[in-house]
Amino acid sequence: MSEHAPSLKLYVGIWITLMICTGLTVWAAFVDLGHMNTAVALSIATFKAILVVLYFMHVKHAHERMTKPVIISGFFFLLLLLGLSMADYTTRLLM
Amino acid sequence: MADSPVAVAHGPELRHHFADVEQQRDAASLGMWLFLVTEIMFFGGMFCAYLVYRYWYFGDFGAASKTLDIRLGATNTAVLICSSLTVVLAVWAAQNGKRKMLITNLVLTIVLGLTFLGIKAVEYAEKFEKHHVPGATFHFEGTVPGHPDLPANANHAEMFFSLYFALTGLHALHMIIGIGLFSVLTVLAWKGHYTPRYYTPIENAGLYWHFVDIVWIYLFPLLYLIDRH
Amino acid sequence: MATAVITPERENYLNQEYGIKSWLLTTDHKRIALLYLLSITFFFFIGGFFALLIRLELLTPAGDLVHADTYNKLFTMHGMVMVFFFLIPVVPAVLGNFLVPIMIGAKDLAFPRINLLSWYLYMIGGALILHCMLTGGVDTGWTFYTPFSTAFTNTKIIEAGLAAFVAGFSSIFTGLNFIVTIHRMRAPGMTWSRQPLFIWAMYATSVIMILGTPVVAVTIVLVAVERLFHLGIFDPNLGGDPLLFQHLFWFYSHPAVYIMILPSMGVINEIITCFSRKRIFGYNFVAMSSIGIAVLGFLVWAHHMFVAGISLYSALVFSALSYLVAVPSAIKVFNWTATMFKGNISFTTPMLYAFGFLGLFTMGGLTGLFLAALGVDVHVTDTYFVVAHFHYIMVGGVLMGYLGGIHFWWPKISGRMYPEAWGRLSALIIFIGFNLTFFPQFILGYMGMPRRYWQYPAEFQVLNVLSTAGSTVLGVGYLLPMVYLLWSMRYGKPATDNPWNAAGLEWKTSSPPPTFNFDQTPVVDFEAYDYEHIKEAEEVPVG
Amino acid sequence: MSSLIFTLILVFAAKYRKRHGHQAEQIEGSTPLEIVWSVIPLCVFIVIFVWGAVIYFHERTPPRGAAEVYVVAKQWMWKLQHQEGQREINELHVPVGRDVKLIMTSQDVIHSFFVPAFRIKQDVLPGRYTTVWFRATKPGVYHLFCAEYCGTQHSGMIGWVTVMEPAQYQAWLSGGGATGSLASTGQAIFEQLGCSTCHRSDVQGRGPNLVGLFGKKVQLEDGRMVTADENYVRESILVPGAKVVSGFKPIMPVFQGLVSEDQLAALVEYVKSLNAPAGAGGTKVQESKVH
Repeated sequence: MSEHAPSLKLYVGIWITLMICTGLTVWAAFVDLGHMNTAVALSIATFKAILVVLYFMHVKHAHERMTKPVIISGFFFLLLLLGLSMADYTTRLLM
Repeated sequence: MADSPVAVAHGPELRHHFADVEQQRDAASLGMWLFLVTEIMFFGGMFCAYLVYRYWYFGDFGAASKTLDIRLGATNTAVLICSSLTVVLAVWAAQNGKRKMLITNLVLTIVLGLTFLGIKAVEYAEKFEKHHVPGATFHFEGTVPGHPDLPANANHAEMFFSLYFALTGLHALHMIIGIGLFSVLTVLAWKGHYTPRYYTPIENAGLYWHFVDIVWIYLFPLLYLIDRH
Repeated sequence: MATAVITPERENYLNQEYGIKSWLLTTDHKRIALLYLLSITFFFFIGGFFALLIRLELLTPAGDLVHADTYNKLFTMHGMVMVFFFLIPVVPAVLGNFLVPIMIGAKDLAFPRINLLSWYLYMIGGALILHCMLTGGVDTGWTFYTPFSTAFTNTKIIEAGLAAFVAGFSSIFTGLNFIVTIHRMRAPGMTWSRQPLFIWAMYATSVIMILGTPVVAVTIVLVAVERLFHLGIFDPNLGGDPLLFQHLFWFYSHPAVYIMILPSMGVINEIITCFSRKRIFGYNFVAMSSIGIAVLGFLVWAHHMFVAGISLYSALVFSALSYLVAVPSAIKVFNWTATMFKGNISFTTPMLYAFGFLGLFTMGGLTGLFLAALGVDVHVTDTYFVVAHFHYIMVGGVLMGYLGGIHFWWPKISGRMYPEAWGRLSALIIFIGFNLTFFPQFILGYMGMPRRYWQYPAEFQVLNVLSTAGSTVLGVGYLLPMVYLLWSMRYGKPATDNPWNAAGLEWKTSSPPPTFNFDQTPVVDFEAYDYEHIKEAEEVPVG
Repeated sequence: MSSLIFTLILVFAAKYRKRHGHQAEQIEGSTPLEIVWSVIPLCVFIVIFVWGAVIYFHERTPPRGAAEVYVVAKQWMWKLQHQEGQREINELHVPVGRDVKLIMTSQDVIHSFFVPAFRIKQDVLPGRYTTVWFRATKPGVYHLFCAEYCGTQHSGMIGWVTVMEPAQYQAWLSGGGATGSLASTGQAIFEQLGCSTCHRSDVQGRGPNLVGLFGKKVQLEDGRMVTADENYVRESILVPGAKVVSGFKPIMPVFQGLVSEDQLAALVEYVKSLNAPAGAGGTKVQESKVH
C-alpha cells in the first residue's frame, strides 16, 4: 500500500537476487569453512529473508507505522526463547 | 492453524465501526502482521528444539542430514521463491486493477505450491523406503561427516528425522492452507471482487505466503546443509 | 421495583434484538462479553467443584474418599479448567471485551467477527475438555511433564492437549484484536497518556498472549506427535532431554501468570481512583510497569526449574532476572497505596475487593520473592508452599480483581444496581474463606508436604482440616455473588448512567450502552482519572 | 515490607474515609518518590538474590570425599545402593556428621528426591545422573518424599532417612546382607561383559586405560575437552560413540538397553574405584571400616 507504486522491474530484480543467493548457499555448503559454514548459510538465509520482508512484503514503504516494531519485537522474543534456553544447554557441562 | 488470514479481511464496503478506509486497511495490515508474529513464535518452539539437539548431537545430525536429497531441497527452494514472485505480482495486479494478470498469477502460485508439495511427497516416500521414518521400523546407518570410521548414533539420527518431519510437516501444512486460501481468492477474483480500492485479502494472503516462504528459506540450510563439505 | 428513576428504557445493546440467533451470531463486543461471562462462570464452577473434592479428599491423611487415579485426574482437571478456561480468559474476555472499545471511544473491536470466532474457539476447547473429562480425563497435572505425558500415562493427553491448543488460539485472537483496536480505533483526542490504565494493562496482556501462546501450542503439538507418530523429540531413550519440554512449556506458562494478573491490576486502578476520588499517583510509572512486566515476564521462566536439573549458571541468571520482574509489581502496589493518601475513600463493594486484592497480591508477591531465592526455592518448590503462593496470586489477586470489576461495572453491563449490603458481605466472606483455605498451606509447604499428594503423613492433618474448612467458606462466598447478581438483573434498582460518579468514557454513555456504544463519537478533551473536575455526588448510591 | 504496606493501606483507609463536604486532595505523582520505591526494593532484592544464590551454590557443589549412594527411582519406589554394597528400598541409612552425596537417576519418569528436614530437593531424571548432597547433624528418622508428580502412587513413593550414630551405623553396615562392595560388583560385571579385553590397565588396550581416569579432563576426538564425571562414564558405556577419546577408534559396542540402571551404577562405581591408591576395587570399603 505504498504511495509510490513499486515497479515490476524491482520485483524481478529481487527475485533474481533470491535465486542467485539460493545457488550461493548450496555452493557455500560444499566449501570447507570449518565452523563458519553454518554462519555463512544462516547469513545468506537472513539476507534473503530481509529482502522478502522489505520488498515483497512491502515493509520498506509500509503505510502502517507499527509494522516494523511488530516484526522486530517478534524476532526479539524468538531470540530470547532460543538464547535463554541455550544459556542452560551450553553451561550444563561446565559443572 | 485454526484461522486463516482471510478472516482478517472485511467486506468490500467500509465496515460500520471504522471511521474511514485508511483506518480499516491499517487495522487489517497490523492484524495480519501480529498474526505472523504468533507464527514466528509457533515455529520458534520447534526451532528451539532443533537448536538444542543440533548443538548436542552435531555429528549425528550431520550424518542424517547427508541422506537428504540436496537437489530436491534446492529445487523446492527455487520453486517457493518463484511462487513468492508470482504472489507479489498478483498483489501488484490487484493494486493496479489488472484482473487478468491477477488471476494468472494466483493460478501460477497455486501451481507452484502444488509442485512444492509434490516434490515434498517424493522426498517423504523416499524416507519411508529407506526406513528413515521415526518409529519401530526406523533404521539408520551412516558415519559422522569428517570421521569415516565413526558410525553415527542411530537414536540421534532418529531425533533428527523426528525434527525433520515435525518442521517440514508443519511447513507443508501451512502450504496446504495457503493453497486453499489462494484457491478461494482466485474464484473471488474471477467474480471481480477486488478493486484497486479494496484488495486487502490478496495482500494479507500474500503476506502469509511470503512468511511461509521465509520459513523454508531457513529450513533449507538448517536441514539439508549441515556439514556437507 | 421499577420506580421511574429513569425514563422508559432506551434502546440499548441488550434490548435491541432478541432471540438465540441474535446472541450466537452477534458481533457486538458487549454481547460477546456476556457470552463469555456465562461460559466462563460455568467453567469456574466446574473447576471449583473439583477443588472442593480435592479438599474433601485431603481432610484425612489416608486416601479414602476417591481412588488415587481419580484424585490425580481431579487436580489435573482442576488445574486445566482453571488455568485455560477461567484465569486466562476471565478478565480480558469478559471485562476487556466489554470495556476496551468503550473506554477508548470506539464503536467496536477492530475485528468483530474474529472476536466472535474467539468465543467459538473457546467453546470448542471447552467442549473438548468436557468430553475429555466425561470419557476418562487426564492425570498428568496441567503441566504435562514429559516423559510421563508422552510415554507413560494412558489417559487422554491428546484430547486435553487439543482443548488447550484451541483455547490458546482463542486467546491469541483476543490479544490480536485488542492490540489492533488500541492502536487504531481510539477516539479523537484519546492519546496514549489519556487512556485508562485498564487499557494499558490489556495492551500488555495482549502482547504476552500473542508472543507466548504459540510456543505452548507448538509444544503441545510436539507432545501429541510424539504420542501419535512416535516422533522422538523429548524421548530420553533416543537422547532427548525431558527438560526441553519444561523450557518450552514455561516460556509460555510463566508469562501466562501475567496474562492472568495484569488485567486484574488494570481493574484495581479504576476502582481505587474512583473510590478515593483521586487521580492515580504516578500515571506514567503505573502504565510503564505494565509493559515492563509483560517484557520482563519472558525472561524468568526457568525459575520453575531450579531443582529440575538445569545448569547452575543458568539458574543464577534466571533467579536474578526474576527479581527484576518483581520491581514493576512493587511500583504498582506503592502507587496504589499512595493514591489513597489524602483521598476521600468510600467502602463500597468494589473497593473492598480492591483492598482484598492489595493484601492478597502483596502476600502472594512477597512469597514469590522467597521462591525466586535459589536457596529457599530448593526447599519449598513442589510443596504446598508453591500451591499457596500461586493461589494467593491467582485466586487472591485475579479473582478479587475480577469480582471487584464485575461489581464496579455491573450497573453499566446490566443497567441495574447490585444489592450493596450483600456485596459487602460476600467480599468479606471470600476474604476470610480465602485466607483460611490458603494460609495454612504456606505452613504445610514449609513443613514439607509435597504437592499433588493423594495421601499424606498424619502430622499434616490439622492444617489440612483448616484448609478444607476454609474452602467451604470460600465456596459459599463465590456462590453468593452469582445468586444476587442474577437476582439484580431482574429486581435490582435501575442504574443511572454514572452511578459511581466515576471518570472515564464508559460512564459517559448510557447504562446499558447502545449497540454502537455512543450516540456520537466522543471527543476526548480530558485527562485520565480527572476526579478534580468531577463534582462530588450528593450521595453515593448504596443499595 | 509487607507489614508496612498493610499498615499504610489500613491507616489510609481509616484516615481518609469518606466524609461529607470533604474534597480529595489531587496529587499528580512524584518522580523522586517513584525512583526511591523502585531502587530500594531492587537493592533489597539483590541482597536476597545473593544470599539465596550462595546457599544454592553450596548445595549444588558436593564436597570431596563424601560417601556416595546411588539412587535409582522408578514408579513408585526408591532403590538405593551404598558403596559398601548394601541395598535398600525406600529407606536410607546414613551416619551422622558425614557428607553424603547421592547420584540419582530414574528408570521411567521424572521423580524428585526430597528430604524436608535436610532442606534438599533434586529432580531425578531418566537418561542422566543428577546429584545432591547433605550432611545430617542429628540422629533421627526423617521423611523422604517424591516431590515431582510421577503417576498413580506418587504420594506413596515415600520413605525414611535414618540418621545413626557412627557406631550404630557400622553395626548396621555389617549386619546387612551385602555380598561385597558395589565396586566389586561392578568389577564382576565389567569382566562378565568383556570390557576388560579392551580397557586394560597393564598395557595399552584398544580402549582407553581407565585407571586414574575418573575426574580428569579428557581430550576428545573432535578436540573438545570434557571432564570424566559420572555422566560422562555413563554416556560412554551406553552410547560410546558420543564422546570418543582422542587417539581411539569408535569400536566399542553400544550397551544401551543391555545394562540395567543398577548395573550401570556398579560399573560407574568400579571405574571410580580405579582411582583409589591401591588401584583395586574394594579398598574404600576397608578404609571406612578402619575408621
